[in-house]
Amino acid sequence: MTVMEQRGAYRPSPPPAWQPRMDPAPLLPDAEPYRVLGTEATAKADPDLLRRLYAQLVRGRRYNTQATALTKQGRLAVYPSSTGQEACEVAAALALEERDWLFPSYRDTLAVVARGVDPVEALTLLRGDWHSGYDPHAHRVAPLSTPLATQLPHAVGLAHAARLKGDDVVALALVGDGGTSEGDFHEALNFAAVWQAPVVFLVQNNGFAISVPLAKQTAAPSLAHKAVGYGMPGRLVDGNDAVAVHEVLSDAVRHARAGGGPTLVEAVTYRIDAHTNADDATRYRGDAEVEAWRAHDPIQLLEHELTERGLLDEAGIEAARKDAEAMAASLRERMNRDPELDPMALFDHVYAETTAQLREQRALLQAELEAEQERHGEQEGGAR
Amino acid sequence: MTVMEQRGAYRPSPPPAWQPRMDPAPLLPDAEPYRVLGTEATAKADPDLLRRLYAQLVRGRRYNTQATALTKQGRLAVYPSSTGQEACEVAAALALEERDWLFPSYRDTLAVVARGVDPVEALTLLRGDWHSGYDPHAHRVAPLSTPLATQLPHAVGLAHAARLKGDDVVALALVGDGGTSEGDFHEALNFAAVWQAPVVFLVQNNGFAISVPLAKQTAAPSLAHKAVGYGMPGRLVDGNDAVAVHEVLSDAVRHARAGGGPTLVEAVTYRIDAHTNADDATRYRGDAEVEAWRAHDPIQLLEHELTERGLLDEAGIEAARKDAEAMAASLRERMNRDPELDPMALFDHVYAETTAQLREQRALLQAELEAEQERHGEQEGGAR
Amino acid sequence: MTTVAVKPATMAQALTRAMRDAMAADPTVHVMGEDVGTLGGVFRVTDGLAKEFGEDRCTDTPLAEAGILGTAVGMAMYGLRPVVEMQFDAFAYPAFEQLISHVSRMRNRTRGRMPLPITVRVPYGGGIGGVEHHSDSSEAYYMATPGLHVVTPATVADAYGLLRQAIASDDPVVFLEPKRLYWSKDSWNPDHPTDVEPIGRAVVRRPGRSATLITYGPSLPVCLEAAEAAQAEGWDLEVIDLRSLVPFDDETVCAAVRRTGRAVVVHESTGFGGPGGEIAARITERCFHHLEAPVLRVAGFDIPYPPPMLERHHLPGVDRILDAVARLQWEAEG
Amino acid sequence: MTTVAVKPATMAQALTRAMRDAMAADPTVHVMGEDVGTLGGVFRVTDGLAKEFGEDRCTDTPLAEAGILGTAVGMAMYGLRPVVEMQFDAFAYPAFEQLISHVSRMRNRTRGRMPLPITVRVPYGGGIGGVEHHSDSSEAYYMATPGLHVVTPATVADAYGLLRQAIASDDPVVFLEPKRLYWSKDSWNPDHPTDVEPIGRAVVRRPGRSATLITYGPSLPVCLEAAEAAQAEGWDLEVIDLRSLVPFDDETVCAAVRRTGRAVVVHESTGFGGPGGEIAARITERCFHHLEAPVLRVAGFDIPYPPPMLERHHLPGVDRILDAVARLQWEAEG
Ligand SMILES: Cc1ncc(C[n+]2csc(CCOP(=O)(O)OP(=O)(O)O)c2C)c(N)n1
Ligand SMILES: Cc1ncc(C[n+]2csc(CCOP(=O)(O)OP(=O)(O)O)c2C)c(N)n1
Ligand SMILES: [Mg+2]
Ligand SMILES: [Mg+2]
Repeated sequence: MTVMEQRGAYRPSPPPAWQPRMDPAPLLPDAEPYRVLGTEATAKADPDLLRRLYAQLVRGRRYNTQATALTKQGRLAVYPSSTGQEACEVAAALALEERDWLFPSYRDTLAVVARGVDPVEALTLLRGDWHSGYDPHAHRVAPLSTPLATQLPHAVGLAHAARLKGDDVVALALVGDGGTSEGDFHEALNFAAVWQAPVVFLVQNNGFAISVPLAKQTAAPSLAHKAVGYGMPGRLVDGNDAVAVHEVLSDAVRHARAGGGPTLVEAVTYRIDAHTNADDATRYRGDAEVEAWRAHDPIQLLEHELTERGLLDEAGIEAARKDAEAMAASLRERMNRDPELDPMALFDHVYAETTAQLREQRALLQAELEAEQERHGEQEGGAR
Repeated sequence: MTVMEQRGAYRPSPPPAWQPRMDPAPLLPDAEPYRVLGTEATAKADPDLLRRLYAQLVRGRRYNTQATALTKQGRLAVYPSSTGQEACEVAAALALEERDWLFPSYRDTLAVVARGVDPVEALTLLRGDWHSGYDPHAHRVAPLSTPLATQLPHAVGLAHAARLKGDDVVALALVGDGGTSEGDFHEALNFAAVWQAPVVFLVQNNGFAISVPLAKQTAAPSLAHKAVGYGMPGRLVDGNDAVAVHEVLSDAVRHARAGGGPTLVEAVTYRIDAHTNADDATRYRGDAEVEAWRAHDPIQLLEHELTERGLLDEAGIEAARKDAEAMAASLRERMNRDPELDPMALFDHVYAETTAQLREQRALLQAELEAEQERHGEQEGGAR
Repeated sequence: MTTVAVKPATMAQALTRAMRDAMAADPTVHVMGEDVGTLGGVFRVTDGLAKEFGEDRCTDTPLAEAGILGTAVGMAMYGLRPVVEMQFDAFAYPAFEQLISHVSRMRNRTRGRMPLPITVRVPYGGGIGGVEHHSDSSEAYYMATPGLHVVTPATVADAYGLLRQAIASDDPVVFLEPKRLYWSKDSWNPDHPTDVEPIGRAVVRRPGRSATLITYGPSLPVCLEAAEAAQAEGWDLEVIDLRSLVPFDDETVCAAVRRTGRAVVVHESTGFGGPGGEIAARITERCFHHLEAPVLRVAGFDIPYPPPMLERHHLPGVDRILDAVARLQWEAEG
Repeated sequence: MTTVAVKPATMAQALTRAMRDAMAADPTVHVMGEDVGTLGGVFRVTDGLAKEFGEDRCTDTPLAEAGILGTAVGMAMYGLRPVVEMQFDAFAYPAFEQLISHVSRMRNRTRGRMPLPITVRVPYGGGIGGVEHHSDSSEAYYMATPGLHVVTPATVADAYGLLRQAIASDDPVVFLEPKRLYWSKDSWNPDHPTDVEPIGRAVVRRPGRSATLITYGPSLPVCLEAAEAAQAEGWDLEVIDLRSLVPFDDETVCAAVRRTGRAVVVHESTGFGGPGGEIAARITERCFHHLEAPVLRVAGFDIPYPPPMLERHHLPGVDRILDAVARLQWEAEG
């Protein structure tokens, strides 16, 4: 049948499938990052929460400096510091209930620790004795994800599965500004919105992906503006304002738990340190920028607020500091012990049940190690 | 240095990096798809263009029915019809200048043909005698892309390269509603916006990705709303209104050529036929929906307009029909000839210079074919 | 394992039934992919599952393979057993990073604490007249990725049995379904449907004394046909169906080769860097002094998969296999 | 080819110089990737290029590997010669679909009309104490993909010469850079910097009569060390540097193996499904009657790449190579 034979009704109206769809306005972020500290909203904040956040921020900063120090002592292979981003890291951990799940990216050991994972176990990957050090199920924290943005679909799948099972569990997934450029970011957010999965995405926009500044990463008005393209709300928050981040994340978590679906949160913050200890940030950014951000330090912002409101005095500051020092001392001490290494473990977890091939290879390595030991023994014996 | 030692200035202002950025409002699409036919805007349309579009639509529909018929005759391995989407296909081709490039997806042979490629060459992939039948450089049409959305970064790269070379060339890339879910869609649009590449993305939202309806593909207010997340304008258009699609694409092409960067256009249309001849659409959609869309047929919409305005009479309709029939007859006739097949060509274009390995394998096949021919000869000889 | 042949079915039907039975037996089994729900898959292999178990158990996903596999990882983390369908071989490539960097490594990464019991079903191979990107044999990529099981049935009974085993496995399994055998019919016993050898065991499909053909999936019927034809030439060919490329059954394969002293590996995948290299090398390492001739390979050419009108020249056929058998240095015997 | 050694440089420096010289000689050469511009790459291999040639010629891209390779395809379509850097081996996986479905096939797809002269630089392999995902040996994936050249230098002179050749090639080249040799120093002649064998030729790095070690990239220095150590055991080992896995130099390899009658293939990549299988299989096919022993393989274990503190157990070292040499059935000789 050709067209000509199909004449008849003709409808110069909007295309039939077109129904006015969701109003995009509520999905768009505010023009400015949401802040609490230094604004009127601060009065409403729960003093207990503020103090908890403060203590955690101080601990968090100390954790960052201690871990960085451990790289210099050769105790960590590498450390991507979250100095300057402690408000995001801590708020992410504190916004979750115990039954919820956290999906960290490689920079987020602090969030992992703040969630309750033993710092030594959180640092296993970066020390290099194994890939992931903690039991993900113990604290409901996924392994640190090195391939950027790949953890986001995991968070969506887990949240979706929990919902299918009838559990009111929320997943919070962390990603960097650079990670938003990956295809996996897009696919994860799309699946989340289509499935209305109870998941919250927190982008820590710290200005850089290694050396690449945000302007080379995206031309969007903000990263939070990506949300509308998936049909979920986008929220923009001052990432150095721990109270604001905590509030925005808690709202998003509550919303997700109540069946309202996913939210994309962009926290505007700054990576004060170099990308990792191995990086030289002076190659791609100036001191002035760093200094400007130092003056917007998340700990000082909160400390100022607490002191102003009479919720914190010198004794309180000192107590927080002492607590942080104790944590650092314990971490230092434990990290200075050599980890126990078992080369045979290389074969133990590749499959649920090992294969004939791996058994052969295991035996080969075993024999090599025995020969090595024998040689050592002989040498030592000879030396005596 | 611990936090405590860093006290000093403190700035409870917006985060330092935060400057008010691009206003998102101009990037957002209209609430309803843009239309020309049946509205006042129609008066401004160029009669010549309308007639050209009409003739091409009629040809396009005939091309679709002819190609579908060829599958039944075993002359095409498969045909993904664009019946119902001719307005998009034709407008895409006509919105481009000769020096511009078209990046079609697997469904877009009609756009390829409308751009000037020989229909037989455009159908090579679907006939199965080779992968891509035409010389991409001859008409500046990239090969049909089967892996969905993968052609989008190609379009961005080509447009970017042209701009770097100082050529005012624009690339127009086609993708389906389903294809927007792929990571490559995201990455391509992001690169395009960051590079301000002269590229236009046309999403033909035809309601389905094989059997999956749009509602399972995205929760966004519209696909055009994705644009703001990349920092480019998103435009929504009635994809069955050839004049509207042509106008929106032409504007976007002009904008890109003038250095204004990329645009995302969503054309709301409908796949009237099944996914391909091999698909059974009754498994996943009802007749009523299809009928509603038939009443919004792109050809009839335009034909009605032209007749109303006295730009088309029965003779004109007949002329268009005859032209289309002639094209179909020639296509049929040429497709009914067996293509020339050269098995040895399998080895000729894998590398610029063949390898020793491929030479060996070529010789093996050559010997096999000779043996085959000998056997045939013997059998025929024996039969005589 | 003896199977009483009672009921003919196609391989596609056996696969459907395997998923159906797995879903009925275990509420944590979820099927997901493009068009697997309402449509029942482009090959109809998931036909009826959405109807019987609901769309939450058999889900049409958005069109994004990395997203499909990536969300399946998350679902598996929460205790589900996702069965993921990749629509065609070449459309599994976008999911490569998820497969290599996560699916294959999560158990090892977490010292066994976070296994990922995911089955990734991939219709693979050519011979169906498919246009570009619809006929790839991608098994070499999967074989080279430690942490994955790579399984491929060649018979209707194995289609059922191996898929049930794959879904039940606590390890991720790449389950390669030979497209051109989807419609192959065979008798099998639906009352003892899992009565097949376990994943990891190869099976002698045809005993023989002259030489051993080692193959899997789509090439098994071709090898059996070649073995029949070889009788006319005086060769009694043994045919081994590997069934599982990982783990690899060295024992069965080497026992056979030691018996016959000659072997040809046959597969559709390109030869260079393909599975045959590994197989030939390991046989040679293990059976060198039993070999009367080098282990030869009959494989697809080292070219991108051809357009449908030329694919027959690429695919290993009976003649090419017999030519290889003829090159097994028989004169050396005499 | 004789190279007058005059100026010591690291492999990283030679690679930088190769790109610099290629960019100076040909305005269509563009370098792109993550952090390649201002930073000069995380390994500093692109150091100075953005400064000398501007950011349009050496471009910091957004963080998306499929996007990087996909836009490079488009740039190549328009006549440019993109040199793409993947930051680490495992971070090339997101670009797999673009590589397999387009980069490797575009020439063939278009009957030669649309070649894609793209060089994909991939720092690969372990031994640098890298954490997970930073030490993969992914060459098996690339080898199994027809349409790609797969090249890997092991010496400073080759780093320069092969990269110049790769960039000049009209075919796509996956250029694998052994990370742990980046800082290896060697003397080379900057006045005849391209004075190396062409892509596709293997080179005998050490002649020997007892057995042939066949290797490439990161394992070459280990093999040379093993050959030195073997002298004490009375073995005079030959060492072949393949340089190019695709195309493969059967001629040089087989000539060597025919001479020595014994061979061991050595690489870091996992053994199963790794390059060694292909290499051993093709040697055996071609040199069966010259072999005194099966071609053996020394490779990484069939496990995900280990954490840094355990990687030394995984990497083929001198002892493991010598153990393999010892298993080459020397007794058979006597
Ligand atoms: C898929 C992938 N590509 C590249 C890398 C290498 N890489 C590690 S961190 C990094 C930058 C990440 O930037 P961003 O997402 O902003 O996170 P941040 O480092 O700022 O926390 C890159 C490119 C990687 N880990 N994964
Ligand atoms: C990467 C990839 N995944 C899956 C497919 C299989 N496939 C072919 S067409 C199609 C649906 C495409 O839908 P859409 O993008 O809306 O385009 P349309 O068919 O409607 O033109 C699918 C899933 C493919 N070609 N490529
Ligand atoms: Mg960042
Ligand atoms: Mg569609």
